[in-house]
Amino acid sequence: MIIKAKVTDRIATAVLYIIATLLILLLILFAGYIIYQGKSKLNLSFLTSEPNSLEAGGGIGPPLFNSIYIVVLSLAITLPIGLSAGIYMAEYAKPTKLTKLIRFSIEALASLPSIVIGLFGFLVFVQKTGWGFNIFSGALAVSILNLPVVTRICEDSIRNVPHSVKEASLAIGATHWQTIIRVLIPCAIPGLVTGLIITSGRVFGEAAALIFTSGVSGYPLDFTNFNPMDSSSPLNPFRPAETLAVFIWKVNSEGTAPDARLVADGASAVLIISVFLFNISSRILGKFLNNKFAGR
Amino acid sequence: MSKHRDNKNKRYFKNELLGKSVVTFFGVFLIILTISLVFFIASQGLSTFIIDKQSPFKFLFSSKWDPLREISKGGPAIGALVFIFGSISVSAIALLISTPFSVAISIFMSEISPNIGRKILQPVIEIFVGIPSVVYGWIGLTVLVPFISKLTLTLPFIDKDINTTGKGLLTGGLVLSIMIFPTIASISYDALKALPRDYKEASFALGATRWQSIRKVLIPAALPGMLTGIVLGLARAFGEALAVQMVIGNNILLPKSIFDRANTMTSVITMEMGNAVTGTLEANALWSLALLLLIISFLFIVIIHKIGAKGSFIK
Amino acid sequence: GSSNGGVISISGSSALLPLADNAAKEYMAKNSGSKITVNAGGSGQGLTQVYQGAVNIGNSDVYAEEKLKPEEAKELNDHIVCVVGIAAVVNPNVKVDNITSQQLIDIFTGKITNWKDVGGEDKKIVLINRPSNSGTRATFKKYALNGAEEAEGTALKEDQSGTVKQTVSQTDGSISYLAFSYLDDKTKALKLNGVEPTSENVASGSYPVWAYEHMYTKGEPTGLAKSFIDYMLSDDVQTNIVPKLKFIPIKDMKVKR
Amino acid sequence: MDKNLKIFTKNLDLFYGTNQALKKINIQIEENKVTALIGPSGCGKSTFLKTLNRMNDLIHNVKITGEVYLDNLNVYEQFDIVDLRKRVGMVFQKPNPFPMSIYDNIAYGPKIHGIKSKPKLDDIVEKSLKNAALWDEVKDRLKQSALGLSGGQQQRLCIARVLAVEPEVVLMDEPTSALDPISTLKIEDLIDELKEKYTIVIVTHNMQQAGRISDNTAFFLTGEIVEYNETEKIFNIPSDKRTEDYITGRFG
Amino acid sequence: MDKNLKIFTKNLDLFYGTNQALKKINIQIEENKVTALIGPSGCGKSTFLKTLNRMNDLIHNVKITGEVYLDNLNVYEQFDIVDLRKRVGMVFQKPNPFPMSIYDNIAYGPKIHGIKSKPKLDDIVEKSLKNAALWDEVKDRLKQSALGLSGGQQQRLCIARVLAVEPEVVLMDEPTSALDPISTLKIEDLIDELKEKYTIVIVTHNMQQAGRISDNTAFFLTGEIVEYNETEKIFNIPSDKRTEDYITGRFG
Ligand SMILES: Nc1ncnc2c1ncn2[C@@H]1O[C@H](COP(=O)(O)OP(=O)(O)OP(=O)(O)O)[C@@H](O)[C@H]1O
Ligand SMILES: Nc1ncnc2c1ncn2[C@@H]1O[C@H](COP(=O)(O)OP(=O)(O)OP(=O)(O)O)[C@@H](O)[C@H]1O
Ligand SMILES: [Mg+2]
Ligand SMILES: [Mg+2]
Ligand SMILES: O=P([O-])([O-])[O-]
Repeated sequence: MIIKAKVTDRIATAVLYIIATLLILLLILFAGYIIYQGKSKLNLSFLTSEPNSLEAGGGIGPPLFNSIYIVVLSLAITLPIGLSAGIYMAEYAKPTKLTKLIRFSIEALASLPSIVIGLFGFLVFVQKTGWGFNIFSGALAVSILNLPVVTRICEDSIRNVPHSVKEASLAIGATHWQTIIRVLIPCAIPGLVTGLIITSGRVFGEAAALIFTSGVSGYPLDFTNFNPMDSSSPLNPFRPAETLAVFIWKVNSEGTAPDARLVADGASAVLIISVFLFNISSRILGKFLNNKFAGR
Repeated sequence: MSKHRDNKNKRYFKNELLGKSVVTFFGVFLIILTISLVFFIASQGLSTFIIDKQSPFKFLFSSKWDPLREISKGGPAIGALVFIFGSISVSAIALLISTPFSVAISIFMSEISPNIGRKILQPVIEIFVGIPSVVYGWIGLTVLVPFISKLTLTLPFIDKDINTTGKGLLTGGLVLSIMIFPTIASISYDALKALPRDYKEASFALGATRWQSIRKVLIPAALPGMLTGIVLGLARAFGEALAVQMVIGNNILLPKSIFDRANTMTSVITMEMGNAVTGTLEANALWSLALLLLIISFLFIVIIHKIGAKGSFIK
Repeated sequence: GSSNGGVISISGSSALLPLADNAAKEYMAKNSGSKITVNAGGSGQGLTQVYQGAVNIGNSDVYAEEKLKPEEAKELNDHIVCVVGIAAVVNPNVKVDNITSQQLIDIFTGKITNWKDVGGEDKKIVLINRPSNSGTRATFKKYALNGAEEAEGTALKEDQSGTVKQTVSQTDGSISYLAFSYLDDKTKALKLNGVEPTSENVASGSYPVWAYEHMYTKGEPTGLAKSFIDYMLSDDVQTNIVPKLKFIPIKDMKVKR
Repeated sequence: MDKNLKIFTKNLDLFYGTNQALKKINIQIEENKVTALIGPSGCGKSTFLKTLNRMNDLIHNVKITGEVYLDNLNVYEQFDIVDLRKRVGMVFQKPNPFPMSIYDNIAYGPKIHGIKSKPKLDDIVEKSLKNAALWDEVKDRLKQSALGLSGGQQQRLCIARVLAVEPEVVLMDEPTSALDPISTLKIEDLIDELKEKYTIVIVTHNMQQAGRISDNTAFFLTGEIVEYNETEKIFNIPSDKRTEDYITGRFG
Repeated sequence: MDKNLKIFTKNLDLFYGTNQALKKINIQIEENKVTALIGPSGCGKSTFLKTLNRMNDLIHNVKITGEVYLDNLNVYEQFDIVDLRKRVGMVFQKPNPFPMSIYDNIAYGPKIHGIKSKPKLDDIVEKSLKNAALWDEVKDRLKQSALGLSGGQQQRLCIARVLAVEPEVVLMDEPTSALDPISTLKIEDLIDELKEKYTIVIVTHNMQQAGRISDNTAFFLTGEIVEYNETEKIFNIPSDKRTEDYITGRFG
């Protein structure tokens, strides 16, 4: 009997090891394949030049910039709101109906398909405001997508600060708010930063919510123009623009350039590499901040 | 004395009340945001039934979708059953494929080799989460679709009349299963990790093997958490748009087998919204689909809470 | 060129996007004061938005009358900027080069399901279709299928042009249709009744499957919108960009509809 | 025991939800004395300690009836909570320095209470660290993280942090239970010095420690004070059988 | 102390990574006796206890040298780990019932070891609960969740769970430290009964408990056994100054 149990144990362990190995292999294959397919495009001129629907040799400069720009804008929107809401949920929320409702809202927002949020953005930010497709509307839409995640991250990292530290501050006569601002948030920073970088990665790759808000195409930009009010400045948030992920989708569904496939491969490789970069930097930064705060 | 009071009030305002009010406002803002989302989507989505006087019953249960059909040929039809059925079945397939692997991985990470789990698998899972859905779609289209196409052509038991493009329910389900795998895996990993060490220790101390402990003690104890992960994975599969749209074949007929082409709610919205004229029945019907998606995703949350409540009953 | 400052926005047909986009780039390069934003979104959106005044020019693959209510369409001014030709395409492995109208109709209505019935080898025909609101499909249905409706129960298979190209190229036995701008050696364009689907044949009138591409304005165009549409019709665009993108210049057309 | 009363309570009851954790506590705590609270786990020692600086206000389903007086003022009615906590400092079981520099840990309290001048802060930091017998060990590394200190040093840092806001009463909840014997001794010595200036209330599970450092001892059992007296009497001639049982280790 | 040896160790060293937690432990544990392990926090009591049923195998960076013998067989070489743990049961500090019914908790072990017959299981459950002095309290609610029991009942349930697999040795790591006085007494009585059939090794931080229930006592300090002797001798005439200091509460 014991022998049988032990054999089962061995078999189960072996199976689990095999599955784990397969998973790792799958990722290596997946990422390796994408990067391999796109490697001929991994050069500076591809990364910086304009897309071209007429001839081969177009690049992904503006879409790449737009993706980054939307990440920055949406962080600028979600961080203050998400941090505030996270502080509220972690520190002030009493177990009342209101709290329950907020909690439900966070969960509901988090579970909404991004295309539904895209349509909402289309209706409200694009049509009702009369702005048309524009980056800012896109940033707002992905912010809605991201807000519950950011709120959760902020709430969790504040909650993860040891209770003893909070008690210490209160026991000295600090108000609750002073404790939050001066002790809890600084303590929560390592967790916050890692979480935020990872979610930024998700914004970077989002497409469905952006197709209907920031649009699927842009117009030529003047990368020497830093006046955000000027319509040809890349910093102008009220211009239509395609992000890298949207660009891949578009090239795939209606690309006319002769090298459309290669361009999509190259852009995918860039996206995958960005995901790696987001991950690695969050790890490194997280470790660094943790060490810094732990005084090592 | 009263000056002292004043100062004190000012200080209290600055050091506590102001901050508290601001964060409370943003907490409440989340409710407002959710309500306005529901309101706007509903206001569009309901006009199909209120303004265009279409039957909600037909919308849900008829499979004839042709919003532009001329009056002479029977007038517009907006039966969404094909899409609803497609969304459900493609998510179900994804879940069936993904769940065993995800749960296995979570067990591996928490119980078999926490070291490999933390150092290798966790980053791997995070990267899988981070890969944009268009990339999944693109790989699905360029690698999986030709592969499945070959399969449908060569395998003897597949009815060649159905579909040999390689696009279809199975392909969509496979792509989705990779996409939702990290969600399920990481949540069930958390559920396992959250179990007190006690359970494992107690079981080992009684002479149970590792697998016995996992199967008889740990999995039952972590089940509510795992189910939550599975429902969230399902929700994610249900809501995914582009990756599915690229590989499912977008056929407006009920699929005859898992190799057949199908369509989903998200997919048809993605493809047709741009060409629909605002305010027409066609556009309104697409909004109704969006409303339906919203309702279903809220349902998922309710289900998760039911599971959670059951879980807390055990504890 | 004439310096003509101002800002306009254009949106609509995704088929026309590359043309409008490239022309706009050229135009702005020549007229540094002007800003033209071109967006896709679909013909439906283009028509809606130009009617609502949200954009200055709405691009469409189809006549406004086919999408909007008659009283709405009346307010719009049509500017035909070029012609798009549409070809039936098959997977390169299909051993058929020519097809008759009747055969095409039979295939798309589900009467013929094997290539051997149209002179090819014994191979199942895989139909790949476009959404019912696609301009390409409307044109193909009208001029290649003579308006024939798919037989009840036959699949309506949806996809977008780029995906159609990709799918046809990798699915043995498949058939679909694409605008000329998507044609390359990944798919094989079929002769229709012996006529090759080329721009020359469209222009001469011997190849019938084509449609006008429209730029709509609300009322008479003014300012930059007017000069841009004029530019679209100028030789600059018509002899350079239009043929490069495999559209057919208006002035080449020896037939009219 | 009536002279120099610093704190006293009147019929203090405390409920966590419906669960009564303190029952009719009446205790009088003398100024500049060390009062020890002993009793088995869960008897309410920590809970009682926290009623004195209203740390229980943090927990929402707590209900308190009865009164607590500090210098004859009702702690729950006549005090602003910030003032109260400034006057009644607290040291916890596990050292809990903030993850900041040693200097910032000490300066935190004074800053919170409005002191901004750098020289003044420097002064307070030095004085508090000296009072907590830590100055010599850390004076060269004030800018380094407090988390790099040893457990015993951290606990003295926490004491210094409390002293920096110039409290009158210092509450200590098992301050040495996480420390090694040598650090424990240092803290015990420190407590002995501090009682000259401060009133100290200390919870300990170590009977011998209570015997060594306290002047008065209260024995808690399931939320009640069974016996309260001079330490010497409690340990040598306990008047209650349960006290005796506990002190001789019959349970707990 | 040489007759009826159940367990003995030879130069047992244990390292967590590079940190040595046990140093040259040589101890001889007598059959059907209660052996108490005492010492300050972190001295290695729990660590040592776990070497006896190889629970340390769960932690990956543990390195063990030296030998442990059970019935003259080397625990690390001549035993199958599952057999070993069946013969050497363990009760933990915090009661840790599985989140299942009372019945299933007890039946878990026998089932694991291959017993499937329902009547046989019923029998074992009843016998074990009786042995753990819990039967009367729970016999009417065997199908209810074990998590609904009180702390003391849970701990007895855990003991019953161990007894159900019929061990020879029972290791207990501070089994009463989370319990109230009355439950503690019940468990102490139980231990007294159990030693007729089982060999018991118990870690306790409560010196008086060690005095009350054990036959032999080992005093641990920073990973070493300072003194090991009959309990009476250890408490009355300790031969080592450190033992005396500890027992009289000078530290810890
Ligand atoms: N936040 C809380 N919510 C509910 N009950 C609590 C809470 N804190 C403590 N209790 C309960 O109140 C009682 C007294 O707890 P308290 O922490 O004061 O005991 P203690 O004497 O300090 O014990 P220990 O020596 O273990 O620290 C216990 O029964 C405990 O379970
Ligand atoms: N898993 C582990 N990894 C690394 N070090 C450990 C681990 N477990 C215990 N230690 C260390 O080994 C030493 C002995 O620990 P052990 O738990 O055996 O002490 P103990 O005598 O049982 O203390 P207590 O009375 O607090 O339970 C301690 O210094 C502890 O920090
Ligand atoms: Mg306490
Ligand atoms: Mg221990
Ligand atoms: O250009 P389309 O309308 O066929 O997408």
